Amino acid sequence: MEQVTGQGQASFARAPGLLLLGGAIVLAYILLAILAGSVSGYDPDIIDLNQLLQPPSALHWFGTDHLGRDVFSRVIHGARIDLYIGFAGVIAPLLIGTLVGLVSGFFGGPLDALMMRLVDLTVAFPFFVLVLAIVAALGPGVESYFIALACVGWVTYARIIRAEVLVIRSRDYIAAARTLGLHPLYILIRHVLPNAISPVAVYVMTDIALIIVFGASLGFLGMGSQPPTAEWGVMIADGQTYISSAWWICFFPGVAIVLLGLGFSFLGDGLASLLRAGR
Amino acid sequence: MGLFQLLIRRCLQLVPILIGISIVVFALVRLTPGDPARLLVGPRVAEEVLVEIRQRYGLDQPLPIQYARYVGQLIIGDLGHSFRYKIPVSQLIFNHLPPTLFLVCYAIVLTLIPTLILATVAARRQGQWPDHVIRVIGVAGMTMPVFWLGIMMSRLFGVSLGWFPVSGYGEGFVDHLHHLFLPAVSTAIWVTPILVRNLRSALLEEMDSDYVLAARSKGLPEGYIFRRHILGNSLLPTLHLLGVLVAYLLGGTVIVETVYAVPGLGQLMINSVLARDYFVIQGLTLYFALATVLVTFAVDVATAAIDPRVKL
Amino acid sequence: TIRMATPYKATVLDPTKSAAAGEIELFGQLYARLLRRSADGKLEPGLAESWEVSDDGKKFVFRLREAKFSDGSPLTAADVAFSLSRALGEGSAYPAPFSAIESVEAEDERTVVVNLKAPAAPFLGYMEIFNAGIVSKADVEARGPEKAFTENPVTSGPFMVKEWKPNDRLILERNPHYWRTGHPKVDQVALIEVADTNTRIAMLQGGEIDVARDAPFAQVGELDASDKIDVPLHPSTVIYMTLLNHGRAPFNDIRVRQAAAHALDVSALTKAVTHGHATPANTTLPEALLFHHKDYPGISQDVAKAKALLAEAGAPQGEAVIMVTAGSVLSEQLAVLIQAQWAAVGLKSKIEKVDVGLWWDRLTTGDYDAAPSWWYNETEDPDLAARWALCGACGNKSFYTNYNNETVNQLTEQALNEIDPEKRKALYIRMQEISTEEVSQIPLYYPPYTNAYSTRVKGLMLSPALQWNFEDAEIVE
Amino acid sequence: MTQARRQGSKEPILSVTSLNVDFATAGGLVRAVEGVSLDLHLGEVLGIVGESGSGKSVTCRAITRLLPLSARVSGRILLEGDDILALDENDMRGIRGEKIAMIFQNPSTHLDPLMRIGRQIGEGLRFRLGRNARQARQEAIGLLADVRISEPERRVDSYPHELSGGMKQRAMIAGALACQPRILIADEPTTALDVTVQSAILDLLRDIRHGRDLAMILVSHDLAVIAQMCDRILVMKDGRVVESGEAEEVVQRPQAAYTRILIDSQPEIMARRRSGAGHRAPLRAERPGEAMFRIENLTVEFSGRGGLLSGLLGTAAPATRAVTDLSLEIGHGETLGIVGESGSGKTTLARCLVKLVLPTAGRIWFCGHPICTMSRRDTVDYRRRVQMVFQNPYESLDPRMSAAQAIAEPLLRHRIAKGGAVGHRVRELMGMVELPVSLATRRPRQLSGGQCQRVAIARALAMEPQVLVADEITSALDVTIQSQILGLLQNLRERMGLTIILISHDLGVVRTFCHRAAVMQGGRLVETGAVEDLFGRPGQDYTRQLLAAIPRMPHTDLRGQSQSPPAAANP
Ligand SMILES: Nc1ncnc2c1ncn2[C@@H]1O[C@H](COP(=O)(O)OP(=O)(O)OP(=O)(O)O)[C@@H](O)[C@H]1O
Ligand SMILES: Nc1ncnc2c1ncn2[C@@H]1O[C@H](COP(=O)(O)OP(=O)(O)OP(=O)(O)O)[C@@H](O)[C@H]1O
Ligand SMILES: [Mg+2]
Ligand SMILES: [Mg+2]
Repeated sequence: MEQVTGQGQASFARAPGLLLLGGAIVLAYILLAILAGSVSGYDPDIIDLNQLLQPPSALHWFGTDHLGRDVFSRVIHGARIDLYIGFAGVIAPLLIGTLVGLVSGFFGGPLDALMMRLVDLTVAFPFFVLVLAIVAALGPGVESYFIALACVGWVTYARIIRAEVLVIRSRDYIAAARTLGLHPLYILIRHVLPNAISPVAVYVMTDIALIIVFGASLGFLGMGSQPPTAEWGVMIADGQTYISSAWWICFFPGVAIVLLGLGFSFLGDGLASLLRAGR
Repeated sequence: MGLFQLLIRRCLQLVPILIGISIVVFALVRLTPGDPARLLVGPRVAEEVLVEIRQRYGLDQPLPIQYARYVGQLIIGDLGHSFRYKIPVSQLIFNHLPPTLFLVCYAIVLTLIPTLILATVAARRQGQWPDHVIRVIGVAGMTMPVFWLGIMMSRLFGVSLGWFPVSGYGEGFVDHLHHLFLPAVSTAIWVTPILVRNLRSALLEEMDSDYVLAARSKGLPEGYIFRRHILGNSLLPTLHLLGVLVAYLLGGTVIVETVYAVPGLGQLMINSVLARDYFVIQGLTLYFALATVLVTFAVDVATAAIDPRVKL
Repeated sequence: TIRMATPYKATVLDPTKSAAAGEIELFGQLYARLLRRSADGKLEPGLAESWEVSDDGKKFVFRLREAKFSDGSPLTAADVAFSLSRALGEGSAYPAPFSAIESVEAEDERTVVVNLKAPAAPFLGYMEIFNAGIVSKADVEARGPEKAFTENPVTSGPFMVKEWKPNDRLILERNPHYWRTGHPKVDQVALIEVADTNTRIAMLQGGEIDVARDAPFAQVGELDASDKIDVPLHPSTVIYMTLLNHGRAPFNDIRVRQAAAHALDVSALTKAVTHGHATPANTTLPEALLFHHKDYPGISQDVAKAKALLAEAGAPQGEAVIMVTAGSVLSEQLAVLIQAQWAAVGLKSKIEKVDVGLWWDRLTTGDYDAAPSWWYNETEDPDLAARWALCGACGNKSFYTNYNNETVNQLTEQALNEIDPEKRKALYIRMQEISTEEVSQIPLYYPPYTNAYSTRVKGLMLSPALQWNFEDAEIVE
Repeated sequence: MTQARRQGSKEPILSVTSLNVDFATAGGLVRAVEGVSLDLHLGEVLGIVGESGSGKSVTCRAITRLLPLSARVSGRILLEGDDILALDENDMRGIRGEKIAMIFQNPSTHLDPLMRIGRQIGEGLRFRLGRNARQARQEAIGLLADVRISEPERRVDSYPHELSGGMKQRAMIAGALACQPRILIADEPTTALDVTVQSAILDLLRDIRHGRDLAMILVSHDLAVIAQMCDRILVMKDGRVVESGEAEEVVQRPQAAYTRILIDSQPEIMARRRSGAGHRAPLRAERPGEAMFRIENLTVEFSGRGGLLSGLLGTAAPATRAVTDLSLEIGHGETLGIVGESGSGKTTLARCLVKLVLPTAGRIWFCGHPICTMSRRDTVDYRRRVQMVFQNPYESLDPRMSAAQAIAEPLLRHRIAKGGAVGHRVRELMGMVELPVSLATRRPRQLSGGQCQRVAIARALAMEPQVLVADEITSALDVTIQSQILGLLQNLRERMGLTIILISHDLGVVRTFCHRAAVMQGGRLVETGAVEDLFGRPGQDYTRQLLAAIPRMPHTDLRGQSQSPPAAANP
């Protein structure tokens, strides 16, 4: 007697695996962030001008940077600020974008046209002007970054989810829900959203990683974290002049971001396959 | 309704938005601290000089009057002059447009094919090693800051191997291809993984749908089923994501342009913002709006072309 | 062709319309001046063959040599008078050097007379600086100042504009009518604007350019070690310092300022930031200027004293704001170091990174406590430097620090009119002593230029006062 | 001699031995098929009948190895001596399409929404038989004509969503027949077809079977169809085969108890036994005043879409008229049957009634209120009173909601039941439609066609509507459950005065269950009248054709029946 199971394995059997792996990685980071103080051994901001640019050693596992700070403890402490940036930065765009995409795609008509032109406008809006204005108004810092992101980042979510909704709304189960006299908003939340969310679930995890990286790229506008905060993106940016002489300054924060990105990637895919299996 | 009429309608819908965006941008840039006059002539100038410059450009007028003037100019098709360069904004934009356009198209070309291939492989080998390899490389590519990647690539392909120039735009098509290769690749390296992740997920979603089953029941080759049935149905969300990304890229890939010294719109924008070159910022904003509408329109047309259930 | 990548932008070609670094370096290539400096920094005849000074030092008579503009038209005294009047008159970006001038007259075709309000020691030197360049009166009047300087300006210097792509590059080609026959030796100079340091270095290493302006200190050693690249570390008039806002607490209190200065280990800090390539600063004026007070000990690190001073002043409330321009790596590093060393003596501070525009706004409105920054002087004479950085009555509140010491203000004016170099020296030394003692700013270090040159280029250098000698440089293959 | 006997000595082309199929579900492994064995010979038609949810579809899919990933299959399936379960995907692909083709039970989801149906039909031709695009298209048109789709040249370029339920089903059949398979597995291929088309399709299958020695497995709830078409019959219940044998034998002398019930509950038979109208409550005295529904000059058009290029050139395809100038009244408590050709606009009419499709012209009144101009609040109220069961129940259920959730939703949202009463009511409703409680947590994908259908019915009934618009509610149900559901509806009709609009292809059901019937063709109302009149003295040609095409249970010579060509020639 043989066992034959379609091709490959059942996708929902795999979902928890990916989710677990991704969750474990992200959780590990969260733990590191919480316990940063006791794990790292050095104060991340302590400057030691006698220990500039030391290569990795038993004393300094990841070496020291151009100001003699311990890269290992900076990487560890970086988890704190970077997780914060990632999560806090994604939340508003996610919520706003999802809402706009849902409503716009579902109700269509003039509302949709209006919303989509608003999306166009937002995409077209000069981001740097926005950033400057926000920084000028609120002062430099990560919070300004979040606000700038919230103003702009939702667009992507809105477009993605709207594309899904446009197809879903013509399905019979939505028609059926209508004939049940259910409130359109309820239909939107209960029937449309769960069926449209999976690309968003994947993108949001990508987005978190992008937000962390992008923050560093905006440093030149006074955006993102302020020195001397240990933040991976900034550490990499600072280290770029030392690429040939002190690779470790960029390398370890880079690895930290990649690993975290992987964690989120697993999480996103796991979530998506869970959603798939939920059908 | 013909496509062309639709496009016209889109552009008409754009008009109020343009007005809105121009007012907001106008107000924002002017309310943001930072004196264009000082940035224009260097730090060591005397206060009187600054006053004189502000007067000359009408910056001392109340905002509504300044705006009215600006709109008056716009109506006769004049985007104004750059404070810094004293040349028409339209000319400045026109000069910086080709590199950006070229770069974006180049990057898209370099993105699309790998995206399709990688997403396909990842989806079909879901959970197997090719999937994981693609994921790891993708995440690395995505999370690698562009400025860092730029340095590495310049060093490797520009300095050590000498295969590609590390800066500039070049003269003539082939030269553009050569010069913009590294910038385009650097862009593709972070755009591709984003698209791959999304496409992969959508592919998986469609792969166990009933019509795929039906296609299998006809004994069609897997490759064909994939291309004709699964891909088309999965493409929409990714297409929209691509649309947004392209729209952003058309606004100038600031960092890539900076790292590879490509004289594109992104650089122009950031420099103008830093220098508070108001009219350039505003002119660029109008351009962005137009570019965005065109891209969105293209995506919407493509959506309707792919999916008959979606009406334009 | 000599190709140079520089972070400084060329935005205007009118010599009177800007005093920003990119233009300062450029104007000299386009517009010849009455005097010029030799390779060793001596003043020598330029467009003026010779000159005479009246005994009271208030009247200068310049004899012009036979010279032509790039369009072939003759360069006359009228052009000189026209140009100098523009430079000192309304609409000039930087009239300060010419403030002593009462009138400029063309006596005849060849003779220019300059009358001063009072004798001014640095005056001759000012006839050499970037905005004293001579432009064609006929052309400017014919085309109007906007057009004349955007489309193919008529130049008098070694080069003329071949192609200008604003915000990208400026290509200069040799001016066949330049008065120094045989110069320039190269046909073209391309000034390419490249904001990113690493890109400039990569371009140089990849052979795409011949000169990279401002290599990072971290890479100087490595670059110099390459046999294709030289980094000669020529002296500059640049000084890195920290501005302190005297206009508000805590730094309105001299004890806190002194504590802040004593808290810093300037030489360690210099070494860390510049990898030992710069000299720690001992006074408030740049080292490369005339009359720099070489032997002055400066304020040395003394943590105990700093703490004592702070205690005496009463511990400052809150955190001092250290404002830095975003994108300036060095300033940011300095800020971090300063913050740490201040913290060690109990002076709390936080760093705020803002973009250049905002930085200037906040600086001029006094919305900061400390601001690590840098400046340079366009001449080697300290007059303008003192007016800029030390004088509280010269229009910019001592670099917007609100430092205002009557004595220093008086000394500034006195030194301008004093002709005797020895006496001038004494005046400037006093000014340096007073201002350093009172911690008008905290001087940090005097960096050299870190321009990196391909070995293809011979004889090219940047003078301390930011003038290139492209006309003397050659390409050797 | 039947075909089977002629070939009896030969090896069967397909032989299934003790097939077991389990599904991994949230609640553990669920056995769907247990120990099923069957043999199929060339030129033979094997009928599978059985209770809804008894594993018919699963068995069929197991044979083509197209079960979902959560399925565990064991047993042996030999195709010409090769064990299919041991083949790899590549070899399997060689088998599918040419050797075994499958018609799925649920045509609408089995068609790619983005591909024109002509292409979908032609795909097999191009890849299996190497036709080029033009040839494939031509053949697709031919096939569409074979399955009686009118205007095949136009329809070949339609997208699935532009087709009616029956058209999709026929497109599906055409696609399966395209590559001239040796074995055809047809899972309820005619549920959405009206009797005329159905008989044409059955004729077509019969012709192919004779012409090409096709072996066929036919799953159907329609015993008459099975009896007409099949040589042998397999009766399934609860995943097991309860009886199998020669068709004649099984029909005439059913052995298993279940088979007997099955045959007995055949509505036609029932109707005959119960002297016509007995089953149907007489319509209560006409209530005075307004009719429940008054439809006046209803016209519905769907804008055509001729692809992007033609859109560009301004030559978009002409609009499709689904309903043309239709006027009709439906009284309180009345049961109106709507019958008619597939694609004649029945579903469109139904969708108009529940405000899912807005009429292009014409008006509809509900109890004197025009429904098209109702306010939002009135609409909610209206929808509480008028419920619809969709033609394709599977599509009408949210893929993420379990059966119980789907049924509970209206209860909760409209506060029809509260707290613990909800669960109770859900179970009650499931019981009413004969759904085992064990299916409560299943999602639509994990249910059989008939089970989905019943979930949809229960959901509609949960609203306690005054009007039920039922689009083909019986087609996916076996006769026993069918008669139970009809009994339930009748009960409701009698107790609560439920008005029912029943769209059905099953004229037997309409005749026994409805008071009045309306016949539609090409979007127009051809004829309406009391069923007795209509069925007894049809006034229109089309109605007569319909009646003539009703498949009947053979009572006498089965052999003669199955070999005589058109069923329409029957008395
Ligand atoms: N993916 C699945 N997961 C779990 N159970 C399933 C799945 N698919 C089918 N089943 C169950 O298997 C049983 C047999 O289903 P099948 O579809 O074969 O029924 P059927 O005989 O075709 O019924 P119908 O006449 O209603 O179509 C049903 O009880 C059904 O609920
Ligand atoms: N969305 C649509 N776009 C275009 N044409 C449509 C659309 N929906 C239905 N039609 C067309 O309208 C006509 C009537 O379809 P309808 O679904 O009402 O038929 P039906 O009577 O229910 O048929 P069946 O018995 O096969 O379900 C058909 O020709 C169909 O192709
Ligand atoms: Mg079934
Ligand atoms: Mg229908």
